[in-house]
Amino acid sequence: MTTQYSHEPAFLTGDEYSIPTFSLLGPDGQLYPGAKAPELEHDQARRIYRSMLATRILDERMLAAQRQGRLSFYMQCTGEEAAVIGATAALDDADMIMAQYREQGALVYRGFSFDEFMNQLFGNELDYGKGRQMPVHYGSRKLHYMTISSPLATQIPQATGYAYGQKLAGDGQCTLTFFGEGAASEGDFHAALNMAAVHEVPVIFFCRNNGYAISTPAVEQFAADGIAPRAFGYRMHVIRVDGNDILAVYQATQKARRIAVENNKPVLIEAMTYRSAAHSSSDDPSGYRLKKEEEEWREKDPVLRMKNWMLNKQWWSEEEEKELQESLRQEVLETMKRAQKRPAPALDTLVSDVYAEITPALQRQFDQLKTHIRKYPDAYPRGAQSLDPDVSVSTIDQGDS
Amino acid sequence: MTTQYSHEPAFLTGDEYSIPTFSLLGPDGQLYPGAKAPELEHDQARRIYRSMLATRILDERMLAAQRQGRLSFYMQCTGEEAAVIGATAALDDADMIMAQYREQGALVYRGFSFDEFMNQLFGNELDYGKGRQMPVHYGSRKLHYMTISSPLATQIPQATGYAYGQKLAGDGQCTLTFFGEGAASEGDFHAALNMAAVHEVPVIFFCRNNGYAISTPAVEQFAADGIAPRAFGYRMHVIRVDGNDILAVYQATQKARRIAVENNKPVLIEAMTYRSAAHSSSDDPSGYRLKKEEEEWREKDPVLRMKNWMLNKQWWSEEEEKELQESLRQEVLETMKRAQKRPAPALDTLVSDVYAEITPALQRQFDQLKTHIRKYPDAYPRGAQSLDPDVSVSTIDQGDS
Amino acid sequence: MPTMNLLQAINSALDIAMAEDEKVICFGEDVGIFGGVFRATSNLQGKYGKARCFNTPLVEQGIIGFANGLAAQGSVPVAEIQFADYIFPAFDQIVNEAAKFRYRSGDLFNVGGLTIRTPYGGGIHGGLYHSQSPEAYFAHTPGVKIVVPRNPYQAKGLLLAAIRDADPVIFFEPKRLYRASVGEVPEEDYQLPIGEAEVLKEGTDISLVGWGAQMEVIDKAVALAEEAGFSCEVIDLRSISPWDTETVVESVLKTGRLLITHEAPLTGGFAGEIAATIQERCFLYLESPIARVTGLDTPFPLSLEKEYMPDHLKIFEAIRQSVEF
Amino acid sequence: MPTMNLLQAINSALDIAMAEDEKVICFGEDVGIFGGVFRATSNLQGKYGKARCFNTPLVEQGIIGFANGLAAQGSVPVAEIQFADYIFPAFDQIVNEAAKFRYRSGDLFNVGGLTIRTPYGGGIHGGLYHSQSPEAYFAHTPGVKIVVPRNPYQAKGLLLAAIRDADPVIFFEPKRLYRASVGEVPEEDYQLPIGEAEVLKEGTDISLVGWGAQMEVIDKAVALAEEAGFSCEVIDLRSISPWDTETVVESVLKTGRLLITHEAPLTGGFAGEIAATIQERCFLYLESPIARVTGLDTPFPLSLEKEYMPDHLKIFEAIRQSVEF
Ligand SMILES: Cc1ncc(C[n+]2csc(CCOP(=O)(O)OP(=O)(O)O)c2C)c(N)n1
Ligand SMILES: Cc1ncc(C[n+]2csc(CCOP(=O)(O)OP(=O)(O)O)c2C)c(N)n1
Ligand SMILES: [Mg+2]
Ligand SMILES: [Mg+2]
Repeated sequence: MTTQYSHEPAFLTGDEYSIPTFSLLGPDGQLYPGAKAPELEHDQARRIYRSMLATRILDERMLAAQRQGRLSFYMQCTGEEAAVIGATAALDDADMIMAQYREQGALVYRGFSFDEFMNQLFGNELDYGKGRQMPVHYGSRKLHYMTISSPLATQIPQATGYAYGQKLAGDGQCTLTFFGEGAASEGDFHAALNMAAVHEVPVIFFCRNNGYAISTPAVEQFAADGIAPRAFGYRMHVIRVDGNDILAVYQATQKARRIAVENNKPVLIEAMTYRSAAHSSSDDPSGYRLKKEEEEWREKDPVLRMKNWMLNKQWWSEEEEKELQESLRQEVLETMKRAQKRPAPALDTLVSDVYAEITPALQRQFDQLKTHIRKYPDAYPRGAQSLDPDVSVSTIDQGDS
Repeated sequence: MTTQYSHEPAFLTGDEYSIPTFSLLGPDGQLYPGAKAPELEHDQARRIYRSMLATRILDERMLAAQRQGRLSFYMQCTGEEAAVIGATAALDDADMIMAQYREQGALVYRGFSFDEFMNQLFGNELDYGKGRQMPVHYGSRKLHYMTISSPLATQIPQATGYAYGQKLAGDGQCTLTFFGEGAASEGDFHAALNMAAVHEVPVIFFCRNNGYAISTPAVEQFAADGIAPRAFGYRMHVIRVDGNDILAVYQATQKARRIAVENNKPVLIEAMTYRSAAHSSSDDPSGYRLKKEEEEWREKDPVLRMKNWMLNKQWWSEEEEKELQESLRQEVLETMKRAQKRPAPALDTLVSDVYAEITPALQRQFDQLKTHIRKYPDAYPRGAQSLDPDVSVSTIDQGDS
Repeated sequence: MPTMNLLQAINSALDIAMAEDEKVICFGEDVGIFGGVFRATSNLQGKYGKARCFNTPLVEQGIIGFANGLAAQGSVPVAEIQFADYIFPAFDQIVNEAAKFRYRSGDLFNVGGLTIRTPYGGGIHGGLYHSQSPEAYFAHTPGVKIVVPRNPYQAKGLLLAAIRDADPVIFFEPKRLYRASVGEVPEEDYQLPIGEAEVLKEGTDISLVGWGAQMEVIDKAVALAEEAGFSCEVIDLRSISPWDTETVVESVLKTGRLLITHEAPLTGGFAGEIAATIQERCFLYLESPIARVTGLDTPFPLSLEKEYMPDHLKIFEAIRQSVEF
Repeated sequence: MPTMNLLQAINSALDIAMAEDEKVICFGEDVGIFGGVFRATSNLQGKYGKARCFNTPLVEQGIIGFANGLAAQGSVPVAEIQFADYIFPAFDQIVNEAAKFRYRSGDLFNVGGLTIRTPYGGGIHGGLYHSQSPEAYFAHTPGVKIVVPRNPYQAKGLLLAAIRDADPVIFFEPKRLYRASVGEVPEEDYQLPIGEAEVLKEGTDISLVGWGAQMEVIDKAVALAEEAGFSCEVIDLRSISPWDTETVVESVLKTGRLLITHEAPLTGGFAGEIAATIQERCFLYLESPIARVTGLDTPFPLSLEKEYMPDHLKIFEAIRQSVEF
C-alpha cells in the first residue's frame, strides 16, 4: 500500500464503515425480493432440516431430563441451529470443526448418533471422553469434530494451527472454528486471527453472535458494531450473515470455504443470532433480560423458518414433521435409558491418558488407591464395581447426581 | 445501529478503508503546502527540541559506553524522538505515561535528570528501582512515569485500568501508553482496547510503528495496513500520523487528549516511524535488514527535521546547537562517572519491597544469607561492603560487568 | 448474630468494604446486575452504581491487567475470576506483574490494593475445568498473598483483611461450601489476620494441616480417628502465602507427626513445601514420615470424582498409618 | 567427535529432526531468518523453507495455541518461547490445554508432538525478566513433561527425545551455558531417555541433586567438599516431570543425606517436592534434614545477583552442615 498523506488532524470514529447483514430467507420462510437461493439439492436440504429438528428435540428432552435430575448439566443450541448446521453443511465432511460447546447441531448433521450423545452426557463406559468432562463436551475423531474444552477461546488459535497443518499436508481440507461473541474478547481470539492472516491459513472463524455471554449483553462486551469489523484489523475477508437464515449461512460458508481452501486465506463470519434458551441448565435469564426480547426473537426462529421454506418447496410435509418429531423423541428416550444404565468408565480411566503411558509415580498412586477402595468398597461404589464386578456395594449412582 | 441487509454474499476484503497519514512537516523541515502548524509557543518548541537533542545524545553516548563495557545493556530511542516527545509534550505533565522501554525521550522532556538516568543505568544505590531491573527500566513517581516492565504489552490493559481510576477520581487527567507494533500482537493489547472502549476510559494508546520487532518486520507481524485499522474493531477514535513529524504528532496527541479527557473516550494513535538503531545493544540488524532501508529513513530524521523548522523560524541557531550538544555530552560524561562510582544498593534491598513488610520466612532467609556473606566476604563484594563498609574485599565491580 | 452461608458472608464483606471506601471497585464477568454466576456480588451494582460494580468483557488477562493499573492508580480493585480454572489466561498479569510491581519499581508504585476473588475446588461434578485448586502455582510466586477461608465467618473476616491488605491477595473461595457451609457471622465489620494459621483442635498424636473446603473433610476424618483412639491436632493454614510456619512447627514438635491434605495433585502441590520445611525444622522430633493426602497426579476427573478426592477415609487411613508407623 | 557449544548442539538436534521428518516445524519470535535471538535456529529457514521454520507474531499465547492445534493435526511443532520469563502469557494454553488434551478427549486427540523450547535461568545480568526458572509451575501440571539438559551432549540427545516423545515436552535450556558450555557431541542422531536421572559421580556421605546449569555449580561445590573430606554422590535429574524417584531414593538409602539445589525461589520450588517424597520414602535412613539450596523468596534481582544465586559456596556450606548435623 502506498501511503496517503493528509494535512488535517482528522480522527476516524469507527463509524465510517458499516457492514451489512447478508440474508436470503425472511422470517416467514420466503426469499427476500431479489434474493437468490443457493444451490441446495433436495437431499441435502432434507439432511439439514432433519438435523435442525433433531437438535431442537434433543435439546428440549435433555433439558427436561436435567430438570428431572437425570443429568447434572446441559446446554442448548436452541435458536442457533441455522448458524451451526448451515455452516457445517457447507463444509466438506472431512473438514475439521473446533467448536465452543453450543454446537451439537454440527455433530447431529455429521451423524453422531443419539447413543453417542447420551454416552457422553452420562459419562458412562462408552463415552469417548471416558467420563472425564462435564456433559456436552463431545468429541469425535471419525467425524472430525475436536473434543470440546471448557476454557473459552482456546480452540481459536488451535484452529489456526490445525489449519496450517492441513495446508502443509496439502489435502485440500480446512478448519472451521465456532465461538461466541463473548469468547471473542479473549486474547486468544486476537492471536488466532492475526496469525491466520499473516500465515495465510485456511481457517474459517465462525462467530455466533447470540447477544449474550451468560448474563453479559453484547453492549457490555464490546462497543463496536459486532465482531465483523475486527476483520479490518487483520485484513481478513469477512461477511456478516443473518444467523437464523439457513440459506444465507450455508451460502456464505460455502464461499468462505472456497476462499480458505483455494486461496489459503482465513475468513471471518459473524452470524447474528440469539441464544433463545438460558445459558445452561444452571442459568436463569429472567434476572438479566426481558421476556419481550426473547419473544421477539422467537418470531425469527430458524427451524420454523426453514420448515416453511421446505413446505413451500414441497420438500417437506406436516406429516413428515410429525412423524420425525415423534420418532426423534422416542429415540432420545430409548438412548437415554440405555446410556443411563451403563456403568461408569473403568477405574483405570482415572489414570490413563495423562501421558501416552502411565508414569511409575502415577502407577504407585493408583495401586494405593485400589488397595484403599478394596478396603472401603461401599464408599466408592463405582471404583469398587470396576475393580470387582461381583462386589455388592450399597449404592450405585449411575449418571450424575 | 440499525441493521442493513444485503442479499448478495459479498465479502469485504479488508481493503475497503485506507487510513491516511496525518503530516505537517516535510522531511526538509518545511510545512507541506496547505498544512497549518499547531499553536506551539517559542518556549515550548525549544523545550521540545532540547529534549529531542538531549535524548539523541544520551543514546549515542550510552551506546558507546556499553560498547566500552561500562554497562551491560542499552536501548536507543534514535529515530523515534519526535513520536515520543511530541506525544509527551501534548500531554499535561501530570498525565500518567505507561511506556514500553524505548521512550526515554518522554522522561527527558518531563525533566528526569541525567543523574537520575545514570543511577538507573548503573543500578546503584540511588536508582529508584534499587538496582533490580536491567538498564533502561526507568520510573518516576514525581514525573508520573510508570516504572518500565520487560514483559511486553502488559502495561496496555494496565493503562486502561489506571485511566479508569483517573476518570472516577475526576481529576481531569488521562493516561497515555506507548507500545511497539510488535507488542500490539499480544493478547493484552486486544483486552486493553476493548475494555477501554466499553468502559469509556480516558486513555490514549500510542503505537510506535517502527517497522520491526527485533528482527521481525511488520509484514510478518500483521497482514493489515498497520495497527490503525484495529480501531474499527473496537469503535475507537483513531488517527495515523507521521511519527517523524513532531508537529503532526504534537497536534494529533493534543486532540486525542481532548477526546479522552473531555469525552471519556479512548483514542488510538499510530505513529509511522523507524527504529534507526539496533533493537538493543545486544542486537545486530545487519542480519535481517538492508543498509539501504536504514539510509532512506535517515533522510527522514525527526531531530534534523525539527531543527530545520526551528532554524527557519529563527527559534534556534547553529551556535546554540553546538553549545547545547557540547554541554550535553559533557553532562553525560560527568553524570556517568558519578553514577558509576556510587556503590550498589544496600544488601537489604534484595529482600525489601517483595511485600509491604518483610515476611518472617524471608527474614530467616536473609539472616542466613548475611551469616554466609560474612563468612565469605570476598565472594560477595557488594553484599559484604553493604554489611560492613569497612571490610576490605578483593574486587568490587561497580556497574555491571 | 445472624446466620449466613459463605456467599452471603462474602457479599457482606464486599458491601462493608464498598460502603466504607469509595475507592473499592468490584468487577468481573457477570458480576454486575446479575451479581456473578454464584451471586457473590448480588445487589452491589444497585447499591453502589455501575461505575463501582460492573461486568467486564470476557477476558481474564484484561480483567487483571485492568485491575493492576487501577490498583497502581490508588484504587482498591476487587476482581472476580469466575472459576479458578480460568485464572490461567491472567497468569502473566499476576505472576509477572502484580507480584513484582512493588519490587521492580523500588516501591515507587505498587498494586497493594488488589484483591482477586475466585471460586476453587472439586466435589461439585465439575470435571476438569470447574474443579481445580491452583493455589500452589501462586504459592511459588513471592509478592502475592494467598488466602483460603474454610467457613462463612472466616470468609468475611479474611476477605475484609485481604481487601485492606497492603499487598495483592488472591482469595480462593471454596465453592463447594458456598451454600453448604452456614454459620454465625457478625453483621459488622471485622478482620481476621492474614499469615496466621489457626489451631482448631489440640491433640497429641498427630498434626493435621489443611485449608478451605478440606477442613470439613479433616473434621470427618478426625471423628473416625478419635474413635480409633488417635488424638489429633487440627490446623487451618488459612494463608498459603505467607504461611504460618511457626504454628505448624510448634504443633509438630509436640505431636511428632504431620499429615497435610489438599485437593490439588500431589506433585508440586503445596503440601510438598510444608513437608520439606517441617522435616527440616522438626527433624529430630518426627516419629513417622510426613504424610500427604491429595488429589492424584491427573487432571480432575468427573465420573470417578469420588475416587479421586482426598476424602475423610483416605485421611483416616493415613492417620492410622502415620501413628502406627 | 566434533566439539559443540550448547546452542550448536540444539541447532544440530533441530536440523536432524527436521531433515528426518517433514512434519517437524520450528517457529517462534525471531526464529526465522535471524535464527532466534540466541541463534538456536540458525540456518533452518534457509535449509527447510519458510513454511517449516518461521517468525510468528509477538504473542506467546498464540504461539502455543497454534502449536497445540498443529500438534493435534498430526504435525510435530517445536515452538520457541524467547525467554522462559515470557512463557506465562501461554500458561493457559500449556496448563489447561496441552497438558489435558489427551485426557479430556479420552485419547481421541492428543498434542504429543508438541515440544516447547525456552531459555531459562540467571547469572547473565538479566534481572527480573531475563533470569527466571519457572520449572516448578509446570511440574505441578500432570500431562506435560519437563526436561532440562546440563551440557551440549545432553542437550542434543534429550531434545531429539523430546521432539519424538509421545507427550508434550517443555524443554528448558540453560541460557547461561549456551556458549559457555562446550563439549564433544556426535554429529549423528542419538537420543537420551526422558524420565531417567543420571548419577554423575558416586559417593557415600551425601546425595546432591540438581538439573541444568546448576550441575556446574554442584561440581564446584563438590570439589570443595571432597577437599574437606566429604564424599558426594551427584545426580542430574534431567527430567523434572516425570522425575526419577527411584534413582534418588536408592542414592539416599545409601548416603543417608540429601541436598537439592535450584535457582528458583525456595517456596514452592521443585526441591520441596523432592524433599517431601524422599523424607517419606527414606524416613528411617535419613541422618540429617534434607537441605535445599535455592534462590531467595523474592523476584530475581540484578545488582545483587551474586548474593541471590545458590552458588557453590552456599552448597558447600549446606553440605558441611548436613554431614556434620
Ligand atoms: C476462559 C473462560 N472464562 C470464563 C468461562 C465461563 N464461561 C462459560 S460460558 C461463558 C459465556 C460465553 O459467552 P459466548 O462466548 O458469547 O458464548 P454463548 O454462551 O453465548 O454461546 C463464560 C463466561 C470459561 N468457560 N472460560
Ligand atoms: C511477553 C514478551 N515476549 C517477548 C519479549 C522479548 N522482546 C523484547 S522487545 C521485543 C520486540 C518488541 O518489538 P516492538 O513492540 O515493535 O517494539 P520496538 O522494539 O520496535 O520498539 C521482544 C520480542 C518480551 N520482552 N516480552
Ligand atoms: Mg454469546
Ligand atoms: Mg517495533
